Amino acid sequence: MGSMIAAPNSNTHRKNLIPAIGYGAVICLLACLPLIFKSPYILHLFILTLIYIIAAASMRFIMTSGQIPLAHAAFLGLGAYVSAVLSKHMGLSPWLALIIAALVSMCVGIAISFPFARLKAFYYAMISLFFGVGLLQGIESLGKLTGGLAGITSIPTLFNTGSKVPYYYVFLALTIISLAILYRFEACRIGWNLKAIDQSYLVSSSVGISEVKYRVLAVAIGCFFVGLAGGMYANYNVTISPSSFDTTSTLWMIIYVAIGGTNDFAGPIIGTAVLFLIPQYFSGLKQYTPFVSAAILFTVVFAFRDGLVSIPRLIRTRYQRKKVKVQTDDS
Amino acid sequence: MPEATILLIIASIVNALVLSSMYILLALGFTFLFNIMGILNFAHGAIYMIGAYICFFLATAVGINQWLAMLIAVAAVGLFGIFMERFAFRPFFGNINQIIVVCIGIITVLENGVSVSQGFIVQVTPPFVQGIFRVGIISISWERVVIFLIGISLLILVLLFINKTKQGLQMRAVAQDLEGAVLQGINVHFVSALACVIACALAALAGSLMGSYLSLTPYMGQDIMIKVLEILVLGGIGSINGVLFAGLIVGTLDAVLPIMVSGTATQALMMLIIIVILLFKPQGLFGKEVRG
Amino acid sequence: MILEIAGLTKNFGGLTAVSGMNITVNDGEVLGLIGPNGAGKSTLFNLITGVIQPTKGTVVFKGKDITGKRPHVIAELGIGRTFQLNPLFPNFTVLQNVVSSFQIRPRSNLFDTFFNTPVYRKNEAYILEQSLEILKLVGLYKVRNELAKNQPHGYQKMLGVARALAIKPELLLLDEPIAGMNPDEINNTIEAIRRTSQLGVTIILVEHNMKILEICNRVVVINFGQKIVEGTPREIKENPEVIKAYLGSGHDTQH
Amino acid sequence: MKKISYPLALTSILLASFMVLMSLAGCTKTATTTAATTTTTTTTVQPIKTYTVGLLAELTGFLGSYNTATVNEAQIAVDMVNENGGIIVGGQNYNLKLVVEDGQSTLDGTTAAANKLIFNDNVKIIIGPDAYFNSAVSGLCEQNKILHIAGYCTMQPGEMDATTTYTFLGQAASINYFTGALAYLKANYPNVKTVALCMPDDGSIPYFGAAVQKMVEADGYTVAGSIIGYDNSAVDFSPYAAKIIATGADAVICCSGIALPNGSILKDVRDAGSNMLFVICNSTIPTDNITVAGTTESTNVVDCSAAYIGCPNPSADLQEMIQRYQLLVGNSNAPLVTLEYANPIWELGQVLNQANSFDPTVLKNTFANMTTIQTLYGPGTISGQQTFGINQAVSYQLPITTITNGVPTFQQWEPALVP
Repeated sequence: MGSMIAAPNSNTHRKNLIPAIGYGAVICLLACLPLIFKSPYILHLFILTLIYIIAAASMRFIMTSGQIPLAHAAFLGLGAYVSAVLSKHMGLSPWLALIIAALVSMCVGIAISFPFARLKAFYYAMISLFFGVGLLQGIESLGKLTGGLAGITSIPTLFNTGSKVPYYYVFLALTIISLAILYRFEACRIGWNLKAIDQSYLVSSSVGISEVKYRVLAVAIGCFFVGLAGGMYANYNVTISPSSFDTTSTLWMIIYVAIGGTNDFAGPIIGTAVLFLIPQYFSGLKQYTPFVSAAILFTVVFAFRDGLVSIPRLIRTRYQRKKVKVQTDDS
Repeated sequence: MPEATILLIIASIVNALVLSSMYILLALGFTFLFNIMGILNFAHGAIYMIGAYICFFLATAVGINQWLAMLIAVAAVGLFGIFMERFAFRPFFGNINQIIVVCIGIITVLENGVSVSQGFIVQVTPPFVQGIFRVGIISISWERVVIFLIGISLLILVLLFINKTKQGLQMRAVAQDLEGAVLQGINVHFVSALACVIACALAALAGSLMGSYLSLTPYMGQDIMIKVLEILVLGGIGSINGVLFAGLIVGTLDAVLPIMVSGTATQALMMLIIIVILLFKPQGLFGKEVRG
Repeated sequence: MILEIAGLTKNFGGLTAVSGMNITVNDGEVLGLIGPNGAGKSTLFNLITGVIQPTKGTVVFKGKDITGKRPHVIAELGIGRTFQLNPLFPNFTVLQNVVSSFQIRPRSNLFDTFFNTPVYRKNEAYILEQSLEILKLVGLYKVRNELAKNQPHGYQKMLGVARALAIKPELLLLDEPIAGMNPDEINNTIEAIRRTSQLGVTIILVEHNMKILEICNRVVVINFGQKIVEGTPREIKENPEVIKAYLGSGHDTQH
Repeated sequence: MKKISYPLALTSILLASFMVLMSLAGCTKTATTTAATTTTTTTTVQPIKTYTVGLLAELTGFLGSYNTATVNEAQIAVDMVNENGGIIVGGQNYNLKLVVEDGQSTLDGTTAAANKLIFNDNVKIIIGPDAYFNSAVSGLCEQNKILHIAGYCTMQPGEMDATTTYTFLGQAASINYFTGALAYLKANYPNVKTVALCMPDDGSIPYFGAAVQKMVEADGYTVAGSIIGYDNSAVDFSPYAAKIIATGADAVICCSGIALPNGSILKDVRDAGSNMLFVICNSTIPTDNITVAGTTESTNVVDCSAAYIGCPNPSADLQEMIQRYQLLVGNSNAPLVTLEYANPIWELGQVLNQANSFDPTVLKNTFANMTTIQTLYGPGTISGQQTFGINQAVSYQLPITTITNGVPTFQQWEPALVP
């Protein structure tokens, strides 16, 4: 396996044929969902899930470099607002606005992470938290442009059909592309350098890894994708308001990642799917619904420390232990 | 200078002092917890809220004297602190993500629990003291004066506790160097439990006081939480003086900024100021310089 | 002459960790820096490698002033170092530690890296084989696929050296390479260091264990951030000041 | 950092999609069941069908407890409509049935809930939502031809204007309360010349604030300073109180907002030693404001609010409502909240009966052509052309109350007609 660490070079590609097929199957399954579920509301849920998956995955990518970006929801908001303002007030095409939103978010991310790169783990988390709150309040205080607490409504949409199916397929494609890119970044040497910095910035700088360069790179990439997600959100949801990008939402994003599993690329994907959709299933409970999410949180955090992705591993080990036990009984 | 302006200035000073004393009370406990166990108790605000509600409930529904109610609330929430230390923090020592998960779980339960159980009544704890205190053109409600005095005296008590008593010294030892403290034979779990109790008790106390001075909502903790974090970071980790000083700064900003700019812009300005300070002093105002 | 330190000084608030240090290091030699704990040896290393900024004084490497440069820049110039405490990436395997320490020679740019171009693959293949070479050299080949944090203390120290070698250094700074090792670990380490220096790498090593002297061509004794004496290992062994310094600081010479 | 293991990722993704399928299977099931169902009640001979109406309320978040109460009122209103003979459309007798969705007190949450009501619960009529969240619903309703009767309105863009023909305002909104208060102020306080305006900084200042300022100046008052917008989530409101006093106005008018900020500001103004005339105009009843401000501080206050226990009884229906509500919450003197969902439902009943159809377009036309309608607060008129650009806001008389030393005294009914 040692050969895989630096780069998945040629031979590993062959090695991963089976998983590749597996991924293909999953993608096909996801592509078929609109045929299975006709209700637009369910598609609506799917689409939101896809958006949050991009956000959570990009957040985890930043976290691999040992930085906890507590401004991430604010960046989602930044993307959303930029896209909304451009497409509504400036009359740009929503598609263009989407890209610009991602780029703006990335630029802001780069701009702040140069000064912030001086700050280590906890202080970085806190200063980014403050930046997030400040950014959001700043957006909120822009009066007519952003509509304050009440947010922006009737944002131009990507398609002018009432149907949600095109959104689903486009967003599914965007999600898959984003995840693929993030995955590649993580699997190649860039990802390993980030992890090295996370483990010891002293040691990594002593072998010539530029700490600042890679931390900024991580934030830039993360913010680009979260900005993209924000733009998607705005131009799909047609209404946005600051309250959905506040500190609580950031913490929920962290939860999406942590519940899924921080150490695994699939973590945020699963965490988001579970934590976003299961409470929706119980939405009949009205004001008692939040308790369902709380129950999930406690169950997972106490039962599976490494998140939901560790369940198969746990099962496997349990099974193996049984086998061993049986053998010992025989002998 | 016109009288209106003078009044404005005086009022701002008073507000600054009262707010600061509350913020410092809250932040002290939180900082304890962070220094000693390295735990960011994101549920601190929710605990402040629950303290306020317990006091309110005892003072109105049960109908006992609100001072007594406050004491009971403090005690009850203090016990809850032990529970949290044992079941929420100790198992996840040093893993910030899992701590966040647990804290959000606790917040969700507490806030929605209160929101569901209370129903819609506008809730205010009966005032601890009545009347208005007048000197010349200055006029302050006794309530604020009392809150301020209680805040200050508690600060002094806590500082004495940290600096004079055995447990206090142990806390500082643990905060400075965990392994060393363990080698010294200090029972870390006891110390951290103690810290948790103090943190929660102070939060509950602040909550009860503010509950009469403002009115109660299940979400009153959320904004306070950010303030507490600001104070912790601004003051610099591991420094009590830092907390006092940062508390004063944040309180003053909160009392003065709204007069200058309108509504939501205040928070943005506040954050800007704090970020700038942090960039010039990355370790906070009173934080120690790290040796390479 | 490969490294020249002139009047190097560092104050931490009140106390002076290093004051007016002057040291010159010649090509290919093994220079020992000895002195009791807190004498300022590690601080000196941190000053040379740019981890902390000197208060005053200059560090010149191969005629190039590197005073106050960022650590990764100094590493690129060819100064490798090991650390006294946690010298590695604990959650990587031993091999991953070395491979991820190959950052400079060769280095593939972000484009090649992301798109997995032939250049990148060639580099990585080369890095892999080089890493295995180095692991053979320091004798960690057999544990190459185990997690670094699970290795015994001696192995971790050696892995530190291996990582430092991965940047193909011309000057290697070893911070207490044999501290806390058992005798045969010490012998292996010393053997490895000797082999490394035979490859033409200039080595500065910090120790307060006198046993290290046997591989040094030259020794500098420092205490309280100042140079006490300088000379061959033999001279040093007899020097009364040195003995005083050690006994004074309550250290016994044999660890 | 652990190396990514492909099989693990794969299995987990499969797991995820599995759970997704599970939960969504659930959703579809609920979807099919919540559509219009037929039940026979033993009381009547002829089977009574039930007709499902969507209620969009903010059950969680900062409006949670408040809306939980107003939803209870809504349920009572539904019962009252059903017991007064229900709805008769095409000779067939229908009972109304509510399906409630939670908007989580955020605009996006409300959007999601509206989507769910329209696409999952398949309702054709939506009551609510609260506060400034209409902007998330009106557009959707216009697009999908759904009748939308709002419970409140802060005049944010997109909430209610000439383009939202399917949207009606079934309940007095901030503008009504302000109109009432201003009329009373003009008639009874001739010595007030300058007023300070104070309202939540929730984005409505450029719209509602502007309208208010125009009306104040039209009545010959001068506005002291600019409009004072407070941060709804502020920990302490005394800075704003200080700011208000510093304007040196004769009176301050707190437009819209809820009891917490308004009461706190009143308290802080009095504590700071000023005894200026304090005008509160919002839906929260006087007693709530007194609770927040404290008895000694609540004096020299004019309050234009929703009808409350203690004011002369405007209608028998309201009396009925109050009794049932007190029965429900098990408190013999519990005040009503605001009927912000109950009143629209009460009106909806009349509209349905008059239109004799469930087709939203027919309903909308009927509603728009009605000039008067019976509200729970007594007779109501439909107006709003000048304010909203569309004649679809229901107004009715509002009680004016003065408060002295914590004692509210009813003064008069003010016909607070939306211009």
